[in-house]
Amino acid sequence: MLEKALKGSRGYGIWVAFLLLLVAVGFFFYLRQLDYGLGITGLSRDVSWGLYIAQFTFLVGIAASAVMLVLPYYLHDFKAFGRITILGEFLAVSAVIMCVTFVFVDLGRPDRAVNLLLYPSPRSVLFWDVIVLNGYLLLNIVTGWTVLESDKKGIPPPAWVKPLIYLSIPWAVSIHTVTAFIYSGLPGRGFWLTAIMAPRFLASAFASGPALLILFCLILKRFCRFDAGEKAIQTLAKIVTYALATSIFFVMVEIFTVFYSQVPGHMHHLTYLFAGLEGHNTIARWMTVSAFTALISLVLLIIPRTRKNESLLALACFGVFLSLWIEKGLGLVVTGFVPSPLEAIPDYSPTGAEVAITVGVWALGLLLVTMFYKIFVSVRNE
Amino acid sequence: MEIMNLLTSLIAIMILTLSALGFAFTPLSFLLTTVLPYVAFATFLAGFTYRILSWARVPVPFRITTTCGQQASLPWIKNSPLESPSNVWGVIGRMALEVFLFRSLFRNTDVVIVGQRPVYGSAKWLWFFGLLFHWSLLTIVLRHLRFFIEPIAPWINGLSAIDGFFEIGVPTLYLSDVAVLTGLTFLFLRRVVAPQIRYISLFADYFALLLLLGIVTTGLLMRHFFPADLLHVKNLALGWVTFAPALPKEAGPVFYIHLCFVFTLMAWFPFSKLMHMGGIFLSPTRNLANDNRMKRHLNPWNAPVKVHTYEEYEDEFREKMKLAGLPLEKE
Amino acid sequence: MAPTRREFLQMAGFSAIGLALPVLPSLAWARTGAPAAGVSAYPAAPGPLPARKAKRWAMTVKPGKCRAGCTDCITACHLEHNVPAIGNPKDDVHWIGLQKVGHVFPAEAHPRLPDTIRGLSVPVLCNHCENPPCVRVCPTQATFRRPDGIVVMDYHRCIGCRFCMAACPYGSRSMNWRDPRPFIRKINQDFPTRTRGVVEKCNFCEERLARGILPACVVACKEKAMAFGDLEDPCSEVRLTLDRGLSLRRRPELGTGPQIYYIL
Amino acid sequence: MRLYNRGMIIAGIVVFLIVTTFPFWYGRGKAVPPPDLKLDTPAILGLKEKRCVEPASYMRSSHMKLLVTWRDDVVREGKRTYTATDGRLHEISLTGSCLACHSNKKQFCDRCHDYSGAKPACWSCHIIPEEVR
Amino acid sequence: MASAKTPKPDELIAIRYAPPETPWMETPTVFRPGTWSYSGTAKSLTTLGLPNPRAWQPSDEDWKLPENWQEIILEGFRERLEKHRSFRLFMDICVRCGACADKCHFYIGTGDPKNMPVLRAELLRSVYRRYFTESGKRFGKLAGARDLTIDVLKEWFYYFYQCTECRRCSVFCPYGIDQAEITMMGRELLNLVGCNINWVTEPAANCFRTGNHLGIQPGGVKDMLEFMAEDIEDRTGVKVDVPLNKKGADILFVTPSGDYFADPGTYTCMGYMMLFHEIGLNYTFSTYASEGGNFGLFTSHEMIKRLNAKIYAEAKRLGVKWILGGECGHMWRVLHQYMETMNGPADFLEEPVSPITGTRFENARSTKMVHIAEFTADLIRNGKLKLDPSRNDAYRVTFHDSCNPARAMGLFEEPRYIIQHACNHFHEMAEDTIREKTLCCGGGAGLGNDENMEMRMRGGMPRAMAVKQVKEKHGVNRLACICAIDRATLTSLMDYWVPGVTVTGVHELLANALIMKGEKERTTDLRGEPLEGKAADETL
Repeated sequence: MLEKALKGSRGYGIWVAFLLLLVAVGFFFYLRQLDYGLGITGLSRDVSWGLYIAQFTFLVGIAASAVMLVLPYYLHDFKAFGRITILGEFLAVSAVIMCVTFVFVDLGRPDRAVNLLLYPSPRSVLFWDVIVLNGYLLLNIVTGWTVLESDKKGIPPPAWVKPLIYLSIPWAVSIHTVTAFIYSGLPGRGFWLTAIMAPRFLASAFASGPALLILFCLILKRFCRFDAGEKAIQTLAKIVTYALATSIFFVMVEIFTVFYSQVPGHMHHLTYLFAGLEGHNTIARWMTVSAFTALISLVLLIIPRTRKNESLLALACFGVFLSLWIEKGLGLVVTGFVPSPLEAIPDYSPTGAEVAITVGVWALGLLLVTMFYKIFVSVRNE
Repeated sequence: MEIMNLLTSLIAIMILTLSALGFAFTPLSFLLTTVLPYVAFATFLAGFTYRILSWARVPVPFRITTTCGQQASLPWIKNSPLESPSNVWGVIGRMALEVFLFRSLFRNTDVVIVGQRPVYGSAKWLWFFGLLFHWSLLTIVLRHLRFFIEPIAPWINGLSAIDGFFEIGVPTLYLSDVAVLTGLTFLFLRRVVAPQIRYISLFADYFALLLLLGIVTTGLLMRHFFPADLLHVKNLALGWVTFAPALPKEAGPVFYIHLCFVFTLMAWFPFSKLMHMGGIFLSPTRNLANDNRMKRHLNPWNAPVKVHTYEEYEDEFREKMKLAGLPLEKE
Repeated sequence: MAPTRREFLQMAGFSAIGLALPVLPSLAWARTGAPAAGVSAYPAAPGPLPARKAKRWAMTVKPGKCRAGCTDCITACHLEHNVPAIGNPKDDVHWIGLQKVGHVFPAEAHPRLPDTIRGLSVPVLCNHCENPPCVRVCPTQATFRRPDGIVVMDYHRCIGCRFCMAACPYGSRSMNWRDPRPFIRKINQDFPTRTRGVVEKCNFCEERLARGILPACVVACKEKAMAFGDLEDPCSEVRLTLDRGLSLRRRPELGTGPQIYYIL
Repeated sequence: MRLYNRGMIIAGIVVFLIVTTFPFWYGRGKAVPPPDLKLDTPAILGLKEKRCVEPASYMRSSHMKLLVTWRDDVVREGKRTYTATDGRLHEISLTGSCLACHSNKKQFCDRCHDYSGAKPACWSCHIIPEEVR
Repeated sequence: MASAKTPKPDELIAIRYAPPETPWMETPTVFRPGTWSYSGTAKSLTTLGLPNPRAWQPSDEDWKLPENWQEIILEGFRERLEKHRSFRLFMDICVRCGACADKCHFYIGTGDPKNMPVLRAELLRSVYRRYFTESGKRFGKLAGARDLTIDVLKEWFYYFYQCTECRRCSVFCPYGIDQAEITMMGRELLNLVGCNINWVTEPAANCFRTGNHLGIQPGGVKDMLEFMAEDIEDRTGVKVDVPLNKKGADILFVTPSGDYFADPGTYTCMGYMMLFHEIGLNYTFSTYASEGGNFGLFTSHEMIKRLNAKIYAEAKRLGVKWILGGECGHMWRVLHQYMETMNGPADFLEEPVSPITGTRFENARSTKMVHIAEFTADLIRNGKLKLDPSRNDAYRVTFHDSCNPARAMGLFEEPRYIIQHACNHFHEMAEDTIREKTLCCGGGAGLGNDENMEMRMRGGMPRAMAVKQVKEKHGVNRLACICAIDRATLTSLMDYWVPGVTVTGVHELLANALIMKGEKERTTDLRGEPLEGKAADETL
């Protein structure tokens, strides 16, 4: 089946070449980072995690969202998702690979990455994250690929796949929970030190992932002669709606707790996030965009007429994706570091090289998604 | 029993090991370091060349290219220049894909009968592990050049640095070492486990794999468990290439086994299936362009044959042809 | 009060024992072969002493004793440990720093604090916590807590993931964002530098303790604002200091159990 | 001997021979003696008994393993003394012990490392005294 | 000799892939009825001047071989090693990776390990090692070598006449080792001692004498073509010419004789005639070169040349400009890969140019022979044909790539282009069974005889099952192909495995759709079956 990803129309070729170019540019800057060190990024002593880790966190959510297809289809026999479950799994695979790549490029000593396995440290959440992420990658690639291959052969999938698929359901929850624990288990960072972190992560994941999937389905329908089906897309849209609503609700809960209790250590972070501190308000501006986009998207999704309109649905899904990307892919990580333990208000903005590497990794992921989906569509259209 | 072939090759490897040890612990060790290297290498070079020449002496009478894609025909039909090349550039491309990426093996499928019909599945593990093995073996051979030239060319150090990018242990574990071991193990297990492959396997098939596994294992042992004194090793290797072989000092038994295996492989190479390394380039189904109707190809021994001429034909059927009203050459 | 007498006696005693001990042959010729031993910025003792051992190392700091504008402790530490002076806040690496009281003790700081206290510069360094979050989160055990309480870094193992930096509630850790060597003004050859890509921090001068010498900052402080010793030893200076009155630790509510005690 | 596709075949064989004999012609057959490892530093000359920590042959093949053990002993165990197989005690220190004697890193360590293509990462952190001086 | 009864499909499909307990060198060959072909008759061998003509059958204990048969074979072996680089190379470089093993339709259909191409080649390789390599001479069995005994010869016969030279294995082999080449050598060696099969020698002998496989004499050819012309007039109301042995024609048309004489090939032939008439092509059939197919390909290289020589000779005699070839598989292997080398140069012909469109067939500029699919695709592309594909609406068509046009020519798109313009319902079979990976009909290379029926059904099973899959999925009821052997053998294959699917040539479909000048309203297709939806409803 692999060869199907290597052949395609002119448009496919150009798109793949474009992505490869971005990957190459990213790789070039990564080589420079290897040479110079992580100082090539905008990271500093105070804001020691930035764009890379934020992308990682956001993408874990995208990866986890496959469960929103797998669960209804396999546990509740929701037939409409039968056509696209594999799309979710392949999206998860690509997202996990991006996650792992982002963690890798964030390492100061990538040449020692193997130390993670050579000196396993069960007390470290990061160790567990490596385990669950790779496990999830394996589960999804094996189940997705096997089911698709059986499809191609026109035979039912082998019996051993089912248990793995069932296993992938709690596993999906675990990856985002463990990722949330990376943050929420740190004593000194008031912004992250909240039990609702994992639920918040899951809620936003189940909004952003399916939203992206809807966008992909609409693209496939428009350009690749593959229709996921009205019912599947609408159901997904409803999932996005409720997950987004929940996600917004959780943020409100957080805001209430922090501001009503007035504990400064917690309040400062949220103030910085939404309003800025002492004039440092770049993030706050982004967050304003995020908040408004989320609200507009929510409205578009709740009203059945707009939800059923494909263009508006696409707009809403894009909005959800953008909003949550800003929230997790920009706001979440940096805000945890501001103000710093010594009450400094450092500024962080990614450098050109950092952005190029980030774009490169995204392009790599998109390339994988493209190739996986190409294989999928080729098999399904056969 | 077909398992005999496996056992025999295991025994052969044991004998080789023992004789290597025999060399190591007797005064004969100088043979292994002064005479045998030249014998083995000369055999390799001469044998390889001889085998190529022996193939080249035989003509290719017909253009029997296997076309795996659309021919070049009408201009508006998209052809596959690499699968069905119509010119020399296409052939070079096709050969490059074959040699560097194992194109044909990439097509591999498997078949099982499910519900009373054969079902074809993608079967790329052989391709993957085969490619892994060959590329890592090449890397390892190139890396070993560090023992044979002084000063070491920067590209060799660069290659080693990339290969040893990940800092695993001291001295660092080379990725190519892991890869070659993985590839060989897969190829070996496949031969032993899959009944069909076991059925077709000969002594030589197991022997080649076991010999390579032996070389890799002894190499890894020397790097990571029983370190050899590299100063001596390099001195020895440099001695070979400058035709001043040094007598070895303090090289452990593992080193002798390693050497013995390598020399065996070199000397055996030209007389074995390993000649596929050179043979692939001469394979007429792959190295010919599909330009059969565009250019006339000559067969040097174009066999003289007796044909049935039209005259003979008309002579035999003249009456019948006349009766049918068909035109005739001779009334 | 100056600890001089006790400290002096202690040192003298150790020196005597050191001389009395059978001198390790290798050490002997190692020393003779390394005349550069004296390069160490603050040689506290002329020769090797038996290692200082403790059940629980701790430090007390009296910022009130600090001279205004004095950075001796920082200079000493950074010279001793080859800490680069990169000169920009983004790439900054430091083991000790000076901070305003309000930032170090936000919970204790209030507008009515006397200016004498509010204006103090407080030396901050790794707290060598009893229950260090950085050790908990490290995925490779590159940072770990020794039985004597020192939280050390194994720079050979650190992968530079910076989880520890996020976990440290004191901002005590620094990342080598770039190759530090060009920024080390004077290299102390008795202590390694770091490579780019690893995290580093104060090690309570464990390498000096092993040679029987007190931490560089403690030794360098002319005002004796810092004291160092075994918390489990009732006669140690840190214990004696703590016994005397109220001491503060940074963010004790986090349960990390810092072992730097501030007397304000 | 009649060869078919003569040009290609001969070219192929020539390329094969050139590539496989690379080490022979690359060095132009010039004999390169193994590096002379200088053991004439003042510290070594001053020794009564010229013995390294462990026997020379072991040190030549396995010093990196010893150094790794030393490294872990010091950093992780806080153990700073090494008991050699002959019972002598040594301070565990790359710069303090090894380089104290072998103060000529360029003539000693580097020569052999360059010769065998070993590129240890030690020196990116550990200080070479002669370079500081 | 009574023909063996072929087992039922569900018995045949129960295939065991586990190899036997005994090593292959020690597993005897059993000539089970239904799995082998009758021997070549003395008469045919004599006509062709082949050695050792005699009455015998493979199932006999005594094969009546000449005294010195081993010597003959080994001498022949040596000679071939010196004449064919492919042979020598393929003997030497196989690594027994097994990639080819499950690519062979005979292996898939029988589970007999000696039908794995690798092992079928080892049958020869073991003897090669024993007599032509040092290691084999010295180490014998350890080196995979064995003596040439009568059992080995019989094994060769059984398995080399159980290979259709389809070249599917060579597509997957990392070194391009082509079992067809090895089988051809094996068969040449067998021929040296008079061991051939009748279904090869008799057509070859016929072809040599009468010009075609079936031995039809000149009058017969004319009658058949005229009969077809009448049928055409009956179906379309258009009277087409039957140019035969016509001097001064622009184009000599050569097609396999199966197209004149056997259904469903005749409908394809009618298709050619209608097409040529419609475009007003100045062409001629020939009785002397009345055969495109070449059973010499299944005998020896010399025999290919002898039978093939007639085409250029006839083109020269008739003074045509170039040659057009009909739908045939192995015929095109010969025309494309051997003809000009053997019987060229074709310097008395002109570079082929379509007289209708003016297109120059660059890819045939030297051999000067154009494939009808190339020719017709060009006509359609240039809008020279008026087609009504709805006339083929009763058919749901799939296309079988015949082995030789696929893997020896690379002719994939042209026939598909024609089909897609001639009918509305076209469905490809599974991708691992088409194009260069196409599966053989099971009856190529001279194995399409009835006594071999079980083996044909086994060998054709993978192809049939791929058809069955599209039949079940898309209701396919027509299997199009561009090979006369296919049209003959696929018919029985379909009847056996996939009843309800009929076989058709591509030009039959084209002629059904072709709107001819002056034609009457068609009510039936070429086969006389009612047109349009009436039939379509039934099949669905």
